[in-house]
Amino acid sequence: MTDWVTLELPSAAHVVGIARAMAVASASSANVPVDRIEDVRTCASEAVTNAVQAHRRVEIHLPILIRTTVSAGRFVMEVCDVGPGLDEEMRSRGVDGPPREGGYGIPVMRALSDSFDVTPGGVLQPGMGTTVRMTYLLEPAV
Amino acid sequence: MTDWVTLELPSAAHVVGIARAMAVASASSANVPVDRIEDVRTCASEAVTNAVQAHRRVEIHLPILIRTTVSAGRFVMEVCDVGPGLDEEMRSRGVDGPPREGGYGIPVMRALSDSFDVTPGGVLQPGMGTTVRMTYLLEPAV
Amino acid sequence: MTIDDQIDGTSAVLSVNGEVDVYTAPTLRERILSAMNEGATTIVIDLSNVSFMDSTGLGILVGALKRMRQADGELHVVCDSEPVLKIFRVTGLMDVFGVVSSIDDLPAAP
Amino acid sequence: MTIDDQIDGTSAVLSVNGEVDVYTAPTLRERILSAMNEGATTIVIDLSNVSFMDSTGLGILVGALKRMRQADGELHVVCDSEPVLKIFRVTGLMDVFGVVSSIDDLPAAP
Ligand SMILES: Nc1ncnc2c1ncn2[C@@H]1O[C@H](COP(=O)(O)OP(=O)(O)O)[C@@H](O)[C@H]1O
Ligand SMILES: Nc1ncnc2c1ncn2[C@@H]1O[C@H](COP(=O)(O)OP(=O)(O)O)[C@@H](O)[C@H]1O
Repeated sequence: MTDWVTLELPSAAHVVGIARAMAVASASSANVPVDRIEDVRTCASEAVTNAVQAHRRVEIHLPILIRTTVSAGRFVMEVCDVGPGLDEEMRSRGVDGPPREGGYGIPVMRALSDSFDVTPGGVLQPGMGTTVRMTYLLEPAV
Repeated sequence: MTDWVTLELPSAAHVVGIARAMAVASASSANVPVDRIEDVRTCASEAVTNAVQAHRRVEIHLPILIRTTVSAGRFVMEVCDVGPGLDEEMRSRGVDGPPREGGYGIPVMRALSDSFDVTPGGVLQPGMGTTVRMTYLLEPAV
Repeated sequence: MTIDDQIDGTSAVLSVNGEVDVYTAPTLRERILSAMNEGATTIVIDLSNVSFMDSTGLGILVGALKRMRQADGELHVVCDSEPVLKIFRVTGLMDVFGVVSSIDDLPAAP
Repeated sequence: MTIDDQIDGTSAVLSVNGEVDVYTAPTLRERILSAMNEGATTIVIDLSNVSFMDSTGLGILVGALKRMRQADGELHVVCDSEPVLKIFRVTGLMDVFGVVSSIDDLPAAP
């Protein structure tokens, strides 16, 4: 069994800072290299923001979840919601084209993590929502 | 329904720092007065340490839980374990007598919170363990 | 997050402190809009004291840049904090904003 | 938490950095014991760079104080950080340790 550190948050904008603090403290305690800690902070913020907004869009008032663990030499962070789901096209969108007023969250997470995966469904309700999973190598790659 | 921010942690010494970070971030986002934030940090550390040690003493490997909310003008923090329970005598022990190598955790929590209560049982398993509940006034008392 | 502003005729400098995220970004947007409404045609957003900013903040800044350009105004971003610069870099927005590291590096007002 | 030590004959100064809690306190205890084993009869614990300490750290320090006194040695605590001082204060241990705010305030070695 993997030991997860799990934070359940009401789906509201003012809690995103709590998720960042938890993610950074987990990453530090897992010995994520110091120069990657800010990347973890940013990715936690992006993923939790998206989860909160996904709930808001369909007026779901259930909590969202962020959890972390260490597995196979990597720090793993997952953010789960029970929103309407994240479609294929969005997942692989880049930063090309003219500057836009949104749509940078996923490209930022892809750039600042060592792996980025999206699966439908999640820990909270297997048949609903989205789980975003990001990993960070604990040792710098050689 | 009260909205709780809930952190579930494996019962291990290295996670106490994660609980402190979550408690401090929750307290900040709840607008706990700046000069009380360090008290929240210390109390979270004491309560989670006791929970981890209670589990260790009876070799329970279940997670522990720390959760926060705002209720009736107070920031509320609860720490729950499924350990052997905390007896009456310990709850009201002071700091008198010769210096000792332990037993300061509860007096510290009582001194650094605006209310300190212990109830048997908890959120995780109603019939087992201990819930420590501490509150902090959001506005300085007049 | 707190914002100190200094409005001087048609120039405004907004100095942002703290964290810019989905919770605080709406305030940043409002403050930029109200500087525009007060007649600012050159707005400087100083992020030197921002400890954290994510893509929600970027989105607000892109929106402000577009609105300023439509109104023939200018928006400049000052930032010397490494974690904040990184998000401009990975999104390719460094050059779009012409981010400079000090207010002294800005082009003089025309 | 990290600890820098400076052992000079029978005097040892242990400078503690970071957070002292249930996870890191065992290391503090070991480092104090090894200073004693190396013959230190006066040990100074400098907590000036400790950002956080809870009662687990206090317990370690009380244990060390007792052991030093039994061995006719001395243990001094230096601390000028307000959150750390608070925990000495609320437990009534300020005077027990004779906490001073700077290493220069310590009594000269006999
Ligand atoms: N967890 C999610 N659930 C549902 N839709 C999502 C989720 N995350 C992202 N999306 C969709 O993908 C789009 C792009 O996301 P992102 O790149 O983070 O930028 P932004 O959130 O600024 O639009 C969002 O606008 C939203 O439509
Ligand atoms: N959550 C708990 N469950 C069971 N016993 C507890 C719990 N918290 C405290 N205790 C008991 O109360 C005693 C005093 O606790 P405390 O004042 O925190 O000091 P310390 O943990 O240093 O002994 C502990 O040694 C333990 O026996």
